Amino acid sequence: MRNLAIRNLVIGTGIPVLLLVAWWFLSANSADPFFPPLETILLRFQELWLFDHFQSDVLLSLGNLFLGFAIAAVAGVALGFATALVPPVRWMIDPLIHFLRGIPPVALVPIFISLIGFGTQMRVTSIALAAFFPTMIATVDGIRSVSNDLMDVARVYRLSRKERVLNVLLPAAMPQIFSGLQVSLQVAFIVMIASEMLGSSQGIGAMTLLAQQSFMAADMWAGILLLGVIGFLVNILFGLLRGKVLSWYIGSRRLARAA
Amino acid sequence: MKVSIHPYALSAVGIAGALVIWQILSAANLAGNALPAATTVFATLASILGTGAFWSSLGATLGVALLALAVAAVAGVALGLLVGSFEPVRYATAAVLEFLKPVPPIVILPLAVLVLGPTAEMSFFLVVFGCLLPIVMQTVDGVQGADPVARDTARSYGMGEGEILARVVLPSAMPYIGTAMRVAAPAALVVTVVAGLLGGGPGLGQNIYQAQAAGDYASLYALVIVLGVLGLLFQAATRLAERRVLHWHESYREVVH
Amino acid sequence: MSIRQAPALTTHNRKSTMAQQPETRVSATTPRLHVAHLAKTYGSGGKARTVIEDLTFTVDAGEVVCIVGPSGVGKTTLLKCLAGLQPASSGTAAIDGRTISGPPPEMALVFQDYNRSLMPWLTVRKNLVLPLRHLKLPAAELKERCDSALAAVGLSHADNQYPWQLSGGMQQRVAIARALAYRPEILIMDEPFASVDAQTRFDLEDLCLKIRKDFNMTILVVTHDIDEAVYLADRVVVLGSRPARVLRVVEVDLPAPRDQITTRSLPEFARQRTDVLSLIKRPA
Amino acid sequence: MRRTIPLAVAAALSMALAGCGGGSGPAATPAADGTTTLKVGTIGIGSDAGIRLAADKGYFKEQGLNVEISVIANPPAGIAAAQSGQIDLTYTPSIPLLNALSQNVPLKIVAAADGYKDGAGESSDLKRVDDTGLLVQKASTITRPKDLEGKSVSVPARKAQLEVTVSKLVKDDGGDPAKVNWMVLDPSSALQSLNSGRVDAASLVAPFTSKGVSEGNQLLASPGVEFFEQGAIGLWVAGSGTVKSKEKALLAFKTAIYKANAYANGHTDEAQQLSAEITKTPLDVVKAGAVNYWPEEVRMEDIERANNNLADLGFLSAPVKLPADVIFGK
Repeated sequence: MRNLAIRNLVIGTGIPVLLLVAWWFLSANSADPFFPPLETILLRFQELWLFDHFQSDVLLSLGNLFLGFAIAAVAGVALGFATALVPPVRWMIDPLIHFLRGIPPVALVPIFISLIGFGTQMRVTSIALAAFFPTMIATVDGIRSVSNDLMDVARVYRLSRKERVLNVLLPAAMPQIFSGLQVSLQVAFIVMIASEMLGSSQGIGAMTLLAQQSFMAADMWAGILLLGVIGFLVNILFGLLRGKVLSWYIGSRRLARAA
Repeated sequence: MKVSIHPYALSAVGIAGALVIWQILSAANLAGNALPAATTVFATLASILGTGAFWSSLGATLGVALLALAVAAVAGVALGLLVGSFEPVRYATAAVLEFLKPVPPIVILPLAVLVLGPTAEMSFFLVVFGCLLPIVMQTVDGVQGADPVARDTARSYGMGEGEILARVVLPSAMPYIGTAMRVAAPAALVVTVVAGLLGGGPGLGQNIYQAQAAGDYASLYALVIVLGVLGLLFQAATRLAERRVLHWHESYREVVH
Repeated sequence: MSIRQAPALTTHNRKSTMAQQPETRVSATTPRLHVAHLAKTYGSGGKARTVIEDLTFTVDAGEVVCIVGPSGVGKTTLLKCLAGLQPASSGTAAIDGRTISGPPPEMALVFQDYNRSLMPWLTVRKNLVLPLRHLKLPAAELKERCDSALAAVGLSHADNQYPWQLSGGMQQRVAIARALAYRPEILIMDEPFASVDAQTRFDLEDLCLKIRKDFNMTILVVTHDIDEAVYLADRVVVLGSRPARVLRVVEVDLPAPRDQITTRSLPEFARQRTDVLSLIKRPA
Repeated sequence: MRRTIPLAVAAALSMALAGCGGGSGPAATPAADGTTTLKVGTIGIGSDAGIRLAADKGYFKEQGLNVEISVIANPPAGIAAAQSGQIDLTYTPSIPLLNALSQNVPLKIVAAADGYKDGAGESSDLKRVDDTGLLVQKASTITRPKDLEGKSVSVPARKAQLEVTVSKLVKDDGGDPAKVNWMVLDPSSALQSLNSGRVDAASLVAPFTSKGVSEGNQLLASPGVEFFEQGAIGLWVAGSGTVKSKEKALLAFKTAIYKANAYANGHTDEAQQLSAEITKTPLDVVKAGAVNYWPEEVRMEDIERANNNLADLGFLSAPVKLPADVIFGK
């Protein structure tokens, strides 16, 4: 048993390290213009992102991402509640919402460019609007699947409307809201990159596309690496937040599965 | 009876209201010529629908999306079975899969365009990249979630490993794979459009880029409407397919989260 | 901090229900709970389905009344009407002569499915606190209410655990503790012990009797278990199906204090039990 | 049975990879009717009239060629497609080409696509010869390129032709191009943004240059011709792999395209008619703009001049060492 655990640990860490080492050495003398040596890529990574463009591009991109996502999250949950709790509102906007979420979010970027221009507002608006739908739809689903028993409890114990919304519906719908938020975060990340690639000369996406268009393969790889790392880290951070907010849910599900 | 009419009436009111607001906003000329009137857009849509170029773009988009989805499904399930069935393989791939999972295909789009050019192959590659990992991960979860009792039962009846895989593990992983496909199918469409829009791959995405670059806003809106309808159809179709394939599995909704 | 004084106790907690009172049935002139010609019909026109048709019974102050009937008879519908969760189609249910039109302040309800009526994201103690928040009690009283309620159900040690970490019986005790901390005058329980094992069930039944004794509550229990009804109740309301109507109200004359072993072995217990059973078994 | 699983996986994977990487390129062997097919990418601008004429007039057919024209999003994408063999030839201005050559992307110049007549730089009316233009609003405080410092200027792509050429204008006027706030905008958004004041200046190509002027903006400078002076700017470029496998066909392409270029230079009306069709622009707007010129040769000195300018402006750390055979067939 113990041997197996050690073997798994060795394999689990060894293979990725081996892959990186293989990349390093196999690419070391690469003359292929599109697959430069890993060493060059890392060097450019350091030169580009850690100093030169950190503030002007990296922070800018991340700021847009989080601002857009935050707007989407708050608006999505709020409108989700309004929609779920007031049926006429739901009937009125349901078909529109479903139509709008059918549109690939990136396809909205050209429209926003034509309407609001190319500045930070456009990027944040695009991110916020595209990321809004998954959260909103998940919130509506979450609220509508809250058990009637819980709502009966809340009424019998005469909880106020505010208490019912904040202390019963919101936490009960939280697992589904978080699933929606996770999708929203992915969408926000994609639209962040797309909005920079389509209508901007600033940001990580714009820098990466520019590197590709001027055939600076090492710079492009550095951009891809940075975007990959950001995608990974943002996901990890979100996972930590989810673990904290939904510890009761994760715990109860683990228990249910073990049973 | 009165109650059941209400929702539809209100839905109609909602759609009509949105169209009216659109028309008024465009008439008010708030955004210059960038917001064409709803009537103009629908007229443009009608004329676009009558051109052969539109249908061949649509065909290119659907062809790339569906072919790539099929390849990603077959390869993803196969890889998922492999990774899920053998512990060493699972540990060997865990780090790479976990790193790549949250990386959307748009990140590697510049590389794909650089190497493959603005081609259908580039779009195809990106869609496979985008759809493969979720399918692999869900299949692995499904294999892991297969009831050990069912496995032991099968083994006690003298089934071989391969037979167990095909008769026990794969069917019990089906709900997970179904979930993955329901997510992957609309994603395939989205990635195809992104590859066209940002990478110049053939299809509706490229048409949108050209409409924007040429300042042909009526076509731009018309194409986005087409994409919205297409997205709805994709979602509906995958839901229907999932229900058909998984009708035997009462609890398939349970694994959605 | 703002002024926090004892009068913050709201109207529905007028009586000090903590006072120890002798275990005698106080037969008041007007019953606490009066159900008169209550009927409930779902839907309308051709699809109409009458679940309850003309129910009449009363519950006196400090009394334990059990409602038994075959399953699917509409017991849960009745409780929802009593708790003000659903309006009656006709007839009335009234507390102290006031018609119930919404959840009455002096009433608490213990639900059948403990795992669906506790908030899984709150610890045991916070589950108890949630219904009390809007009473704006002083912190000390809030704590005292929770402590004594948890002590009454024997869960003082579990107050920081989540409901899903507890066994089924313990979860139902949390639900009861939540009702106790609310200090209702009338406690209604909907098949409260249906989904726990036999031993736990005996414990919870005795807990129910203890509550009545200690807190002088008026308790209405819906159950499909006839033994349980006879063991707990001062009176058993036997319902016939469908639509539900009262077949008979059986007075249970078993000596107090009741005890799982001695009471259940009394010939009187067996006779009462047979009476009720024969009522239900009789073809309608 | 255990072994079939990895086998199935391998099969599925190789299928996927075959689908992705299938870039072996079209075969060089002529089709049954003796014609060779060439896939050519263009970016859909007015000067595409040259290649369109070659096709319409049957010059390609004369040379035994079947040319398939497709529109690509931008020159870098075309270069990527050409070097990977997805297409045989692509249109690109010399600047993206030099960028690519500086990164050792193996490319060869096959023929000239568009450019400026010899002596065009000394022309009295630059806007008649240059299809690029730097536009500002009519009442703008910007009166000379140096004023662009600290202002926002739109370009269709970063580090590409218009940014480079406008940078030279600013530098030659004593300003610092690094102080210009460059914005990437497609031409129609750029024009719209200029009209609404979201950008202070827009650098545009035909037909947007004349469209912008007709909407009441003023032309500040003609950056293209001031940078390149004369010679071929737009080039037909192939990957070196294609040059090896399809040498004959490319020679034939070169012959046909130069015949068409000569015809276009001699028949301005006909060429402008085609330009209007290609760019979906009213003919009068096309006619109001610059008259395109289609060079009939590519000279090393013209390419080197752009090369040195790029290095002077800091877009390249040093001029690209151009291989002697970078121009195909010389």
